[in-house]
Amino acid sequence: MESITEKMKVELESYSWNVSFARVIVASFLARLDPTVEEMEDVKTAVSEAVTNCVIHGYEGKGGIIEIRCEISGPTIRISIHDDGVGIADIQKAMEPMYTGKPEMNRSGMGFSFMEAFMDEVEVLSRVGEGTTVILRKTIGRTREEV
Amino acid sequence: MESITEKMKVELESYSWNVSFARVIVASFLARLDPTVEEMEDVKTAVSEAVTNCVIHGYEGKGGIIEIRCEISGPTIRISIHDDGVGIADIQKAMEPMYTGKPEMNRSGMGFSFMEAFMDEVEVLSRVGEGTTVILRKTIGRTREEV
Amino acid sequence: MREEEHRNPEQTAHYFVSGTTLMVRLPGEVDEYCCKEIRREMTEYLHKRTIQAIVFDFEKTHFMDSSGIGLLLHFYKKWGGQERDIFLSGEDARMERILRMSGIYQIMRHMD
Amino acid sequence: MREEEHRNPEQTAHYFVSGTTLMVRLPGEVDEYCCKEIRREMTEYLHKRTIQAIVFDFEKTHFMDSSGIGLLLHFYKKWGGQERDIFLSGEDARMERILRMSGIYQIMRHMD
Ligand SMILES: Nc1ncnc2c1ncn2[C@@H]1O[C@H](COP(=O)(O)OP(=O)(O)O)[C@@H](O)[C@H]1O
Ligand SMILES: Nc1ncnc2c1ncn2[C@@H]1O[C@H](COP(=O)(O)OP(=O)(O)O)[C@@H](O)[C@H]1O
Repeated sequence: MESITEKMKVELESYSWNVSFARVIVASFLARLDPTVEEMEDVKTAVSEAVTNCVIHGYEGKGGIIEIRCEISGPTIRISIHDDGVGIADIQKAMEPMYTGKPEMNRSGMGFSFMEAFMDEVEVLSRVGEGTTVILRKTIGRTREEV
Repeated sequence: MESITEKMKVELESYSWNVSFARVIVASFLARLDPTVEEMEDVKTAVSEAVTNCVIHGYEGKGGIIEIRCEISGPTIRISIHDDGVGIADIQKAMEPMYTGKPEMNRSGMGFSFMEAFMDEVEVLSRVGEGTTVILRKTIGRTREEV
Repeated sequence: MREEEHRNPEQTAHYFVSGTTLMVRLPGEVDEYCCKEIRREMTEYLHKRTIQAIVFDFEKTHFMDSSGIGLLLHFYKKWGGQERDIFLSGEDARMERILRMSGIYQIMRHMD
Repeated sequence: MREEEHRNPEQTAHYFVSGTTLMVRLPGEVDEYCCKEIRREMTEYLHKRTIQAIVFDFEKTHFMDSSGIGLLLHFYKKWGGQERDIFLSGEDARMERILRMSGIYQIMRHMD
């Protein structure tokens, strides 16, 4: 099988109304892998979580640029979502189900749990004061072959 | 009236199947100005022309990165579409209706005419061997007020 | 840019009051952007009217991320209990999966 | 990536041969990507079958850029003339505007 790689990058401003825009862009890029409706929704949900986190936690509503990179290699999409915001001090704790650093913002603390439920892999790189990168991976077409 | 500015940037690979992807992205960004269906189609057509030109003429089918920047200021969208391709020696001639540098590719030579017909302003910056930038501008809502 | 300018039919909720029940028809896509708005609008209704039950209606909803869960939990904590009920209705398979994953059915009931 | 892998229903044409007429139902979105494909497929039909008329049908088409004009001109130049006719059908207002702007109606007729 030939190894296929395609990529794209987009930079958005950190506004909460750009989260739906980010979903549209990634979904429209992913379409070339011909995902099922469920796979498409899974990816959209995970992207929504990660981009919302950049807006709310990374930039704390103050504005900044969110960079989204997508790469398709064979049947796998890799999406990295990056902010130059405040960063995460304790990544392990941040990823615990129900943990939120912003209860006053009505956050459920389930963002990372959703990303992990809907993607095959979630990787978080962060440094306090420098920003955060979330890397999401999912192989498309698996459910059709394996189930 | 308060002056509103929003922007975004996207980098795509120079494949002809990314032209429809570029249309989706710009259309989805433009949606926030609440354009009419016709205004939306006008912008999509112009973007399609400029991005296709990067693929066919700028990179001559050889691959490269196409950069699309969009900026909304008040009711006006400014879209710049850039390639680092071969460039244009004679911009005035290139913009003449029916002129094409690639008749063997079945090009109609109407790309720039379409951009000019559908946008308020078309600006072309280019240098041979360095690449081309096309800047498109359109004010949304004009037809509703003026006609 | 003022947020109102972006109001998108896919992200706008609708409210129906019948007796002491507030029905909230959630939008097509529920995310942080519209949850902020819905929180504000619902709080207004709950202040102005005597409401004993809230129904979150998912009839139109095909997308929701964890911000929607945050919205439900907010009203459960701030308003629920003391003979006040919160119900869910109209969930499709995807919404059901998300609500189940989040443990929401342990605190709110589905209503036919 | 091989182009075939991207074949999108919005960008795929359909062909119908009836007698000596080839009808090409153009896709929803006509741009350079699908024009390349359509050019190849049509050329095959024109080689294999005895065709005296081509009908480009825009019934399904809601978007077309100047690549579509290039496609029409290509078959007009390479195949048209000598008792061979090319017709257009099913254009909506947008397509009509684009075809008119391009002068296509001076060389091809609309067919009801
Ligand atoms: N991009 C980010 N920048 C800074 N902190 C973040 C970022 N993403 C997540 N976090 C931290 O991780 C916590 C948990 O995130 P998450 O599981 O998505 O829940 P929630 O967003 O509901 O708080 C956040 O509350 C925040 O403290
Ligand atoms: N991005 C570009 N890079 C290099 N040359 C270009 C570019 N865009 C346009 N041109 C030149 O301008 C000519 C006219 O462009 P256009 O009006 O779009 O017609 P067409 O694409 O059908 O040839 C092209 O044939 C090409 O020679």
